[in-house]
Amino acid sequence: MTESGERHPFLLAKLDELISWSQKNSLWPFGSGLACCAIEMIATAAAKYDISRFGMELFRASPRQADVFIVAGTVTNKMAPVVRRLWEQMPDPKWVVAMGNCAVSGGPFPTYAVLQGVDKIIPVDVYIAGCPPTPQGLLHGLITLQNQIARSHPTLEIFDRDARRTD
Amino acid sequence: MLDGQIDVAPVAQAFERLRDRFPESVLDASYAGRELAVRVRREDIIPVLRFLKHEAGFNSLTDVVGIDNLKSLPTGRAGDAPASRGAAGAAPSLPAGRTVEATAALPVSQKGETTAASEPPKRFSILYQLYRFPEACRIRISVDLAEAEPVDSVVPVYRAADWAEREIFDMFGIDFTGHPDLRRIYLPDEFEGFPLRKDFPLEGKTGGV
Amino acid sequence: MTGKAFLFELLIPVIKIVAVILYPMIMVVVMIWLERRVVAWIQGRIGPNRVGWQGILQPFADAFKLFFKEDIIPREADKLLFNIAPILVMFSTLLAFCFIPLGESFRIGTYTLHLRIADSPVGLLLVLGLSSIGVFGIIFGGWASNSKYPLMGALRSVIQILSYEIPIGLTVLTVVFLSRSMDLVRIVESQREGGVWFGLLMPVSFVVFWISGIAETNRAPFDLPEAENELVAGYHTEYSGMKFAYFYIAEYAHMVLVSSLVVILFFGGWLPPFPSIKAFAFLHWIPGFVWYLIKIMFFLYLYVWIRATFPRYRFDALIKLVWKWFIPLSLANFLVVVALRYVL
Amino acid sequence: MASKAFKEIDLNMGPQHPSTHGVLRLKVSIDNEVVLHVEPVLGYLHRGMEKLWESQTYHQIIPLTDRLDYLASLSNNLGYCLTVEKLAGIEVPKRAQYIRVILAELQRLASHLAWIGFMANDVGAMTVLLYGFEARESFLDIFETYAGGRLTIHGMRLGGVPFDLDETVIGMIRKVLETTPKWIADIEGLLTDNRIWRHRTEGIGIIPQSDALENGLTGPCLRAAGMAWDLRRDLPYSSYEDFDFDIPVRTASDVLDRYFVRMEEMRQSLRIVRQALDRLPAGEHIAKVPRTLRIPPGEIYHSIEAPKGELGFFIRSNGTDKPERVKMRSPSFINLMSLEQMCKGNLFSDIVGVLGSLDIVLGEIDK
Repeated sequence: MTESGERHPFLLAKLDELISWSQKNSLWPFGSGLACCAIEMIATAAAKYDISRFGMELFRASPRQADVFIVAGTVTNKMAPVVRRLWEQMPDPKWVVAMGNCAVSGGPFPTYAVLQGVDKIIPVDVYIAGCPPTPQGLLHGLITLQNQIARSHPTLEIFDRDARRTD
Repeated sequence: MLDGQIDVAPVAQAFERLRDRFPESVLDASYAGRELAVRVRREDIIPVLRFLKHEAGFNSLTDVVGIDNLKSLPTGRAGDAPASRGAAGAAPSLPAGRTVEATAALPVSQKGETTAASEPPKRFSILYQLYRFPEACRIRISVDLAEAEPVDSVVPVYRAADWAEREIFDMFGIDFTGHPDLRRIYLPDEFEGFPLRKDFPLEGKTGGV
Repeated sequence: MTGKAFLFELLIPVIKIVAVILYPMIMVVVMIWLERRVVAWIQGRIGPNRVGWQGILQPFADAFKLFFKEDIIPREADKLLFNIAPILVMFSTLLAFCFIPLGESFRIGTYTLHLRIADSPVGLLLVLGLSSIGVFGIIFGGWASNSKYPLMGALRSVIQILSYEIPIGLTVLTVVFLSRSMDLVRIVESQREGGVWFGLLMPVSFVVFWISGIAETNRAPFDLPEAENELVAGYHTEYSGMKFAYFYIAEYAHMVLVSSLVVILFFGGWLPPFPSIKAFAFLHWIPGFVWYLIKIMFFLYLYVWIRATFPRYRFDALIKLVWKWFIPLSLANFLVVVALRYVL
Repeated sequence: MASKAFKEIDLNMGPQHPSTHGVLRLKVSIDNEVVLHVEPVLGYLHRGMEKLWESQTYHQIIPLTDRLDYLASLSNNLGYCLTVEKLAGIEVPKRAQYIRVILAELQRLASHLAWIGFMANDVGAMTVLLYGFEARESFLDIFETYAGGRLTIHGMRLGGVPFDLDETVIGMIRKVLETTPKWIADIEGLLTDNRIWRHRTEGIGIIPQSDALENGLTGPCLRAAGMAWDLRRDLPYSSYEDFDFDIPVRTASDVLDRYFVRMEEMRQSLRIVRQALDRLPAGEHIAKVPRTLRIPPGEIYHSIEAPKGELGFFIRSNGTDKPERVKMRSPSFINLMSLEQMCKGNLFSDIVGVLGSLDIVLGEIDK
């Protein structure tokens, strides 16, 4: 708990707990496969690794209904505006997982066509290394994201934002 | 390798017919096993391919390859590879009209050292990889062209060349006259430069969005 | 006003209203959980099991999350229709539950307690009518999104639902004809009097009604309006947050509604099997409500099973199926039922 | 003109669309769900692979080929290694050739199993996707045990294979040979006689044989058009001539036939693997190849029968340890050209089915 969390009123703290509990247990990924990593993402959803245990199997086809954008694969310069736009189309609160070395840093492609890391265009919450990461790796990344969400204070952040606005 | 055990007759036959039919156009030739590589004049690519397709039975175009010979331009080394006609662009062109019986009839290992340089080597080469089904033999036709020189599109002969030529246009900036839809295929339209040219840096010129 | 009258005239209706909202909601929650678990089981996976016992809280987590999600209205959208659409879909489905009896009527003293909100002699008609109002919500949603995929989804949906209304109407007619009533309670009672479920009496009616019912609810293999692989997410592509949740919940509530109708019309509602045969009298020991729920759950399970098994129909095949097969079939079926009724 | 504009709808499928198998973008114009025109727009995954190769040594290129057709990375490895070996005149030991055949055929099975999953998912049968992937997992386990990678395996080297097949791996392969026919039968049980599946595939996406050849179509799609074209038999490489297998051919050239051809191919692959395991010769598993491999100037084209079709590499060497030019002939790229012809006049819903039946992988198309 951060210091601001301790100052949090009890009721709001409980509400925060509820919200972050629901958010972390219902991370609907955006079914966006860019390259090789997408196959491992599908393998994660398949029988052996079964992402649905965490309530994450509802891969949404529309960014409007998704919570977490798993950038699974190489983001090329041609694709970058599209990725940025898809991210903008997602409703808040939203998270981004950069899956694989290409999304993290351009991976093995230091070329004219590849964006050297997706964090140049959208903010990334969790980075998963690997080329491609194994399904275990992806699950680890998503659980890391869950823990990150569990530590968040959604309502407090709203107040903070309002406070910043009045400044 | 396996090629040694394979009957090369169909390829040799095809080449002889080609040479008889187009004595003017065929500049250079060699074959390795069932693979024949022939260099022809840029202007004659359409009739040559049309002949190969309709009369010699090469019913399928496997691929079209573009090559930038920039690095080998200044020296102009003669091709000395055992199983090929050497670095294509570097291999000096024969004077137009000279036939190549000698090389064509030679067995695999002895060909290559064709002629002395007489014509300046050109910047780009385009290779057309043909395949004959069901005899399973290949032939590679190539043309050389200087910078900014166009070449006739072979789409009217082999439709399979459509995207391959667009790709070469995208990567090398070579103009294919008569191509139905010559646009960039991979890179965005506003991209500057042609990445597979040797003078284009790997990281790109501008870098990033 | 006496205490007793107060109890019966005011309190009970309030309880009923709460129940009629809660009942479909509980069923939806169970259904969402069941679907995800059953599909997972069929596919050799585990399914949600992290929140609550065996993941039973999963639908709640989803609902809370959607509740706290940003609500996006596309700039180019028709705001009024865009906002009305999910409400309309949700409202029409929930309203239909007012006429669905939840069990046998029973007497408390002199007062007969019907386990439904509205007693209507034409309950069946109202249910069918209300459930088709939902199609307006889909059209509005698809149109107002001002985007091509939702529009195509909406167009498909309209054609599909309107086409499948016809065989549904024709098959329902056979039930009405046999029971001589449009009152849903009456229909169940007449199955008790007849001693046999209508579904066994008229299997063709049942099959046509059930398949058309799947099509009505836009479920696989008739889920073309929201065919993910063709139309992204169909008419609700542009919807986010709670509005999307409305569509989502309404779809499941609609499934519960259709399953309830099938059970009432063809499988004797809350009656145990073979209600008039003495040998099966022991089945009466199980309360009617339990029978009713078991049957509904069975049909809901069928929904899931079918979804996990079949590929999706193509649009032309879907329309061919209804116009070339179901409508003639249900028409012939109706004539046969009428003829037999008078001959026998 | 005005009425035409009113009737036609232009749709953009992708680059982010659930069933374009990655980041393909299709510009579709439809009239009442009837497809008038489909134009694939490529390049959303163009990584500049061929340019990158020119700056890598011959050895360093192998792991990069994994990322082309990422559903069949061993086939890419094989195609590239064979080409370089042919160019450099490297003799591959017989045992290595057999191991390569085993790996390549297992990879073909894994690729086809993923394909049937995607294909069925595209027409709405989502359970098959999960079945396909579950069956595929056992192949990935073999690859992981053998070379340490699941998807991008890097399981071949110039001159042979990096590791010998040990008892564990052979045991796993034998086990897979037993279990896979059951999976294939399961999937066929769900699809082959299903009326909806038949309706979605029969007579859809037809391309006449002459056009298929003209468009350069290869692989299962061409075999479904009635041509027994299989490089494993026509131009055998890596000792394929030692094995006895049939080439499934169908004639209707529609989506259903492509499905049948691939399903049968899986059984034939199992046969090949079984034969190769039984006759696995003793010996070295890799030839001695210098770390710094300098290849004298020359050029070569070599192609193999990859799961998607003819996968060819054209390499020109220049005497250094890096190639002057490597061009890849990717089967998906050429096959995709036929999409418009296959889709025209069919319904909008069929586009995804036809696209699925082509079995494209964007990594290979865009390079």
